[in-house]
Amino acid sequence: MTIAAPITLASTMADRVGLLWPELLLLAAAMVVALMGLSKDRTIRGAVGPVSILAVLASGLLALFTGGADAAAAAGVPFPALAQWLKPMVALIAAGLMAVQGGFVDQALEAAIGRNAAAFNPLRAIRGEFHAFALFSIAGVMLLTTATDLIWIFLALELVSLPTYVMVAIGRGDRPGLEAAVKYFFLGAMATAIMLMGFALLYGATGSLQLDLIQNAFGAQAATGGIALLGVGGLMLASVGLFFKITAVPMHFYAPDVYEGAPLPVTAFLSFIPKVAGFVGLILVLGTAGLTAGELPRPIIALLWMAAILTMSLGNMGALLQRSMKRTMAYSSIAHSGYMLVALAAGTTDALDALLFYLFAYGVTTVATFGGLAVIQRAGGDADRFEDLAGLRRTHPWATAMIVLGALSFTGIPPLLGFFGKFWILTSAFEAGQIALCVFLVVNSLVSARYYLRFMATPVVAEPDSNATPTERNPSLAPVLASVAFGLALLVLPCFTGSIFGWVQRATDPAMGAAASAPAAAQSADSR
Amino acid sequence: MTLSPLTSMLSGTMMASSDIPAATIAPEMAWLGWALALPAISALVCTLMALGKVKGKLPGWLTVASLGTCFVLIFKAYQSMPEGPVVIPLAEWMSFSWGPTDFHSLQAALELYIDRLTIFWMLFVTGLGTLIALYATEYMEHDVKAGYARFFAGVSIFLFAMTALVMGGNLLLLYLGWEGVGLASYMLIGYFFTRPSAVAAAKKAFIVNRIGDLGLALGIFLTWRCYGTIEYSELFQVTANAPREGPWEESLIPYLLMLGAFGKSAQGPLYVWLPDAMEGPTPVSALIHAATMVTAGVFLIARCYPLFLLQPDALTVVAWIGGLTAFWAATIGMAQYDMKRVWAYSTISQLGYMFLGLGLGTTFGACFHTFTHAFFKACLFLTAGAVMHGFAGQLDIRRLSGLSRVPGFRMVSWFALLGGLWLAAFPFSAAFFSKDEILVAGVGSDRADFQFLGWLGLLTAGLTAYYTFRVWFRAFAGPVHFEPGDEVHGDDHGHDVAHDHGDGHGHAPAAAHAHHHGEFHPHGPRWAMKFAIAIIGIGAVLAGYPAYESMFLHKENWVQWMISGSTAVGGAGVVEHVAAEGASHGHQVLGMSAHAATSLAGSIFGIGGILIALYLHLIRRSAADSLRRAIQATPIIGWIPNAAEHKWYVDEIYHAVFRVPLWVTGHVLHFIDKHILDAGVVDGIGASPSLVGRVFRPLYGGVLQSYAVTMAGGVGLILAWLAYTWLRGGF
Amino acid sequence: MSAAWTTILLPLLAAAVIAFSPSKMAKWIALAATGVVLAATLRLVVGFHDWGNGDFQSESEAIRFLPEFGISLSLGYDSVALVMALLNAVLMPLCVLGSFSAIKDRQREYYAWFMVLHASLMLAFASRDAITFYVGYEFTLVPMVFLIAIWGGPERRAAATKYFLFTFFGSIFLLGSLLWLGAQMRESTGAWNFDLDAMIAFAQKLPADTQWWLFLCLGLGFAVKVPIFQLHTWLPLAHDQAPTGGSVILAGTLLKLGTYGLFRIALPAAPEGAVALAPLWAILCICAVVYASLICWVQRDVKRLVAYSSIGHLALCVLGLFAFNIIGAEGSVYYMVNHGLSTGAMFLCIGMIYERYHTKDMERLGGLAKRMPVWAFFFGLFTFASLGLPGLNGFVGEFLCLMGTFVADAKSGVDNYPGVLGPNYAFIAASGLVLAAMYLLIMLGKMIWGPLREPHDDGHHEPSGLSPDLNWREIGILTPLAVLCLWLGLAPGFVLESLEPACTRMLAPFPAIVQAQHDAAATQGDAVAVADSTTAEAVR
Amino acid sequence: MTALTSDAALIRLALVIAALLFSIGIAGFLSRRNMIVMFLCTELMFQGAALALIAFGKMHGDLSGQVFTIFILTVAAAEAALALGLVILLYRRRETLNSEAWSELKE
Repeated sequence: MTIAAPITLASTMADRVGLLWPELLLLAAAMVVALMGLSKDRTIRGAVGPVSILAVLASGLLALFTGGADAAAAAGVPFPALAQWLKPMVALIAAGLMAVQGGFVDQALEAAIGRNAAAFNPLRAIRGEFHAFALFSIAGVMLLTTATDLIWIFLALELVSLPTYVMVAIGRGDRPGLEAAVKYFFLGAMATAIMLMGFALLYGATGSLQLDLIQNAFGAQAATGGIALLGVGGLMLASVGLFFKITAVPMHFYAPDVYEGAPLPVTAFLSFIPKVAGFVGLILVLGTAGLTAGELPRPIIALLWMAAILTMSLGNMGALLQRSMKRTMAYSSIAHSGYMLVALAAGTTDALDALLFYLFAYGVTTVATFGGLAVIQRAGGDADRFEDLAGLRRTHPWATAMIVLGALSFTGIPPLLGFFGKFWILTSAFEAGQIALCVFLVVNSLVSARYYLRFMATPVVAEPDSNATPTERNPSLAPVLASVAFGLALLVLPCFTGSIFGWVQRATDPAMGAAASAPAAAQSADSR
Repeated sequence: MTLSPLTSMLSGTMMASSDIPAATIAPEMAWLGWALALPAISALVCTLMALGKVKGKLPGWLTVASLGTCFVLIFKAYQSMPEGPVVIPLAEWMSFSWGPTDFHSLQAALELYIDRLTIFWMLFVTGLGTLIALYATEYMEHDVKAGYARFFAGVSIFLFAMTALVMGGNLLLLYLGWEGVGLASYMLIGYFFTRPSAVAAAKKAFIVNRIGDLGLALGIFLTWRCYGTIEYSELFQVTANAPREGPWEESLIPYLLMLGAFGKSAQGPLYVWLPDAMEGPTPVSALIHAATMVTAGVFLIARCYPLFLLQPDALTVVAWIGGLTAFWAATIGMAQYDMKRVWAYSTISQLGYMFLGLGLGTTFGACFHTFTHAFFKACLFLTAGAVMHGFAGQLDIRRLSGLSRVPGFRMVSWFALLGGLWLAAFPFSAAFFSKDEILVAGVGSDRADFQFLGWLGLLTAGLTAYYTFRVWFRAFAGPVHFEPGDEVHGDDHGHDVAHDHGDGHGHAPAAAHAHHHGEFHPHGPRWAMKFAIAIIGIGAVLAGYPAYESMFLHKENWVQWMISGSTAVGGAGVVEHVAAEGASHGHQVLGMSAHAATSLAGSIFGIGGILIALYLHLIRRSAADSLRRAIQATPIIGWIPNAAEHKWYVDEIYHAVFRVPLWVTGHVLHFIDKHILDAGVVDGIGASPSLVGRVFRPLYGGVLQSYAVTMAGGVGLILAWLAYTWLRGGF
Repeated sequence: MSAAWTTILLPLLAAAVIAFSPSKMAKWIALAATGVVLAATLRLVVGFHDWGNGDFQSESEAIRFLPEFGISLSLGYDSVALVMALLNAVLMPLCVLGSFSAIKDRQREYYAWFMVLHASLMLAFASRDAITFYVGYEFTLVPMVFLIAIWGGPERRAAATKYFLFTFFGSIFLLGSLLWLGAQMRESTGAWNFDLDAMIAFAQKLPADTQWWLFLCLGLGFAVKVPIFQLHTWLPLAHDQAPTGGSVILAGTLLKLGTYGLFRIALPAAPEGAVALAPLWAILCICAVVYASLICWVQRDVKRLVAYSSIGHLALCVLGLFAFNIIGAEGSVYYMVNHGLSTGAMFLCIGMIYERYHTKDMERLGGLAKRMPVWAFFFGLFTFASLGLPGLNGFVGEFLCLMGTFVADAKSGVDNYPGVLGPNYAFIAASGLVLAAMYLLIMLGKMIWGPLREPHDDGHHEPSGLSPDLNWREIGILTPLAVLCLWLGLAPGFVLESLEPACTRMLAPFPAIVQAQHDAAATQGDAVAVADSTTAEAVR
Repeated sequence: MTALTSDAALIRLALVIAALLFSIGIAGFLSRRNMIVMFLCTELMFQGAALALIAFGKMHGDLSGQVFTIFILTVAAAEAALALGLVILLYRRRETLNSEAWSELKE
């Protein structure tokens, strides 16, 4: 028995550490933040949030300047430049998501301490670990982008997921949160098991856990009469397992309950971070079977095709029926996964670019919208009914504006960022000949317009019911600041979509890092 | 098919119609454009005055002045008239081109087409227009504080549009005038706008006219499509060389144009608006709805006669419609009690004669009759207006009697008698000759149907004489007796009464005004009205002069000279030919020449009608009532008097056949639109996603295991499907 | 900054300024901005390069916005686009002025949204690029939805929702078609390019059945906006509920985006498809003329009546486009302008009444000539303009549309433009002349004539504070429109001549296609079939 | 019994057991309401996958499957810690381990 891929460990480890500086920074920050949360000094405790945000932003910046595509290619990363786009992007949006969380953890406790009604009790305060968990999760996504084998993918995904289970449970610690957590955790565990089984089958079919080797093996199989059933089954189970992360049919059932039960900022977090992880996982796993070459096995294409249609349709149709905003957003996020699955099903490099851009647009819009929604709350919970938005324009004009912008962007009204996301998915799908998917996509955009219209109209048009108890103001300014920043980005970034898209295209360009990977491949061949 | 003499004549004159000389372009006559501009300016100024609530008679005098100037201009043009037609380009309008030749442009410039027909028409339009406007300055004086300026704005708009209609150099400009006079008519019929009946009448006039306009518009389209131009100067050059009875498209043109003419001239099925139009102030009735506007249809056909000559069948239709309308309207006119309504039906009837003349090929007769009719009918209306003015809106001949002996109304009565005699075509009156010209073309024709129409026309002449003098003997002769109308200032000025709220005064019962009766003093017309009546009456007399001239001095009839060399000339030539042949070649009718027979019969019918009226309505008025009762008692024809009084129920039939079904359809469609299409289909489709979404709701039951089952089931399905495809033979 | 850019950026700037300025200033800023835009548009008209050239002439340097996708921000006009932009620029200040007293609360938002609407309309008309056109086209939805939903009537939310969803439904077809076309071009040329002229040139070369589908989808997109019969139900509600200014722009320019889109994109891009589908469209149009007119007849709400009348009028306008000849096309474009002016003016008039009486119900309101003679004059004038009285603007477009339809039959082609419609269509469509007269005069009869009827104010509404008849501001709003109505009716020559090159350019591919179709029919059937082919198509 | 002696048979058996483990895990997960038991069932599924990995590793003569298994065990342990914490939290709230007690969030 030999280790299948005797890559020269010394060199690759060094390369990989070079790639992993952002994650290391995040993990370090997580430790620091966890400790800071236990401080008796309110100022230090109050700095947990800002420090976390700064850490995330710093890791994003770090990702810009470390771990070039050459290094990644040398390390055998399938899409060597992917991380260069994804890590800063995720960091930017994660920073926004962290800002949306501003002030909500331990809010009652801190308020009581502020009133001198309670003393600080480190056993009760969770702010530190909450932020640490968030940072872990973000680090997990970042790790995933440079994954080279299935083990790494698995570990990174777990690193993304496990903290989010906790965040849902402890964020507010109320009953809906706990219920959401238990559903999320158990169903997540089942999905992970399914995914693992898929990985096992993949291993069985190709004899390797390394993505490039799996790709080679599949390539060889495809050249000689097609990928074996075992491989297809493995791909399928792995994909379905990953569907859980991206809330795609049939693994989306947990999403409405979990998103509704989780505190609003956590909902925002859930609707982006695991989703990115899931899509990156899908790209990596399916990349082994010729995703961007349009050579996926037909059953996989069919699976993606059906999943795309069902996901967006069920998502949008479900969203129409809701009265809870978080639940609506859950369905909305299911629908958006459906749109992105269209790009996967189209299976071209252009489509992949479109997907990566869409993730970005979706993330920015999510921060803008959730930040706007987070400005109001109710005692011990979120202000989650649409009616709670009534009259918002008078109390929170900026948040209102950002909710409107966000809903417009989600709908895909030009010239907002969301429009360009849909635009590229559509063009690439048209180019790939997936006309039916395009039709479904546009029809679903139409359906979605109806509930996004409620997000737009209620705060602007409706007047609050005089009998209802008024909502409270979120004491923290961070959510609204994040919302404004990202909402304005929705308006401004379209002017720079050209350069953003260039960036995305470089991220998926297989030629990137080719200069470095060629010698590396030669080297590995030599050592064999 | 054997060609009848008429049609062979027509074919013979095909060459003659190519005699229409090519138009010369005469920019140096652009001063004639002022005839178009002056009424327009006057209309604009009057409108601004109306909006600015100018009080005073300034708008009236302004209008009179501008119209008078127009008349002078036209008269000047008459004096300096060149031989052939003249085109005077004034400005661009709706012209554009996309290629060099005929069919590659739409030329509809603001240009005048002047030939003798134009001048002839404009002479009496502007002349009468001036006089009637003058009359109206006094007639409308009660309204000085209210609608005076609006009234004269309407008159000015009318004159502008009529000028465009008559003088315009292309069919589109004619259409502009056509609808423009419709607008003026609408404004003026609805002048007393607080009166619902006036509003309804105005609406009806415009809408019925619109049906005709539709035909005219389509006719213009078709003309362009067939000949590539709608400019007269080019069009008649093209048609001169066009084959007769060309393709169906061409053959349709005259029918469409005819529809327009029928609408404007209240002929055939489209006559119903004209009687109601009497809701307008009387000068309007005189000017627009008797003398000038309603003759626009005659003008249209005379102007486009070359197009009609290409389709003799179309002319036959015109003749039939004209003849039947003349008779039909006369039957209704016999049973009306409102003086103005009688005159209105007589107008329809006389217009019928004109169309009969056109159809029979005697454009000369038609134009001559138009000319004479304009004067005597204006005269009749103006006298009726004077009565109305003086007797507080009273026009019911059952409530007026012996007006000729009421102080201040003597002159009015005599001019009414003059008008009546002329309308009854009393021998050697102007209308006698003009009507004769038309009827002889029918009676003397070789064609049986034309002969029938000729005799029908003669019969109608008798009816005309009867109903005309029924009115005169009732209202102007006999013992003095009158009941004033229900308006303090006369019916016309009802809205001037200080009703601030609820102006629906309508026609209150006469009893309510009984106290007026004792102290009511009719006031006779003053100088302006008298002057206008007198001039127009004299004009009516003089209108016969051309006929006397040709009869006694054997000169060419002036009217005939006026239309010679115009587009109507082809027809005029034919008729002269026919008439001459009838006389010389022994087209014997009742043993006499056609001309003599017609004159004689016409005289007998006319005088007979007058005598019957004399007996029934002056000598023994009770006889009329007993006759009426006797007819009503007769089983089979008992319904006739009532039906005639109710205008043969035509309005009711139209209402039931056209208006009600359309109205019901409108409601049905509205229901469909609102409740089926919108609330059903559109909202249904809109709601379908959430309805479908509802189907999936049970899947989100909230129980952890059920989610797990669904998810695992999904995975299982996918795997099963994978296995199935694999077993089916791989992928 | 060039004049073209001014027309787009200045309103946006104004919107931003208004959002942060005192409420009292909002309307004045908006008025000033729209005034400057009007001046800039006039500057464009005066400085237009070449009236004899039908091309879309660039007015600005192209900004390469998304070079990867061949999308560039490049503004330009042909005479048609210029005329539409001018229409918008003229209507906007009047709308702002017309809202002065009508809009009392949330003024800043109102005028800011108005400015955004202005900018996006201007962008749509000036775009030379399919995507920027779409951006302008689509974004108009947003301000309009808020204008309706915030300042509208009692059913405003339903109206806004329906308006948004329905027109969004249309525009996704438009977007889908444009993107599909872009993708096809990419496949064939290897590069993305969304330049409209290039796209049209490419699309014209597509096979006939592909063009059929393309036109179906593009047409569907625009049909909702026009709106074409059966896709129109959003319109009465939206018009009815929108505030006056919103209604004016909705009728005046927003609906014209649909017809303009047909003219600019759908027809030239898929001429084969247009020819094949023309009978269907034409039948829908003539149905709409009759249908809308009859429905107008039974309306009680005067605003709703005018809204329904728009459906009939625009159907006539579209019919002119499908005549495929110069007369029809010119008439159609002219009609777009005229409908904008006269219907816009009518909505303004109705708004003025609504401000005074708080009702639009013709059963409760009438005989206003007595109380408001000046208003009645204007209302009557615009009504007559709307029913196509010669000498007023409505006539020119209506007449030419009908005439174009009439002469567009198989046989003629005498004008070098054979068509697939013909007298049969024109006959039915022309019945609109009578029906329009019918319902509009009934409306006039109720609204301005007859005995005075004023609703007894139940005291729910605060007094409007307006004079019984129009005040000088309102006269100032209506007078320019009245003058334009007269001027465009009496002197259409210049406009018609200048529209001709653009129409010729748009129609360039059509004669050959129609001729080929007729030739094919001729070889298939006997001579009778040829003569009758229009009817046959109508039946099919 | 001879089949067991060969590697192939051994691998086949291991795979069958892996599949069984996984299936039992799923079945138990779907049918049981006790959260502890449900968690154990997920562990079963994990171990099924792990056993399959080992078997495939054996089949390919490759050690990375076993490496993966070790990681799975580690993660499973982490998850177990999480699960137990969560379950205790829930139990404190509701005094029951029945998962159906937590079904308030629904359509």
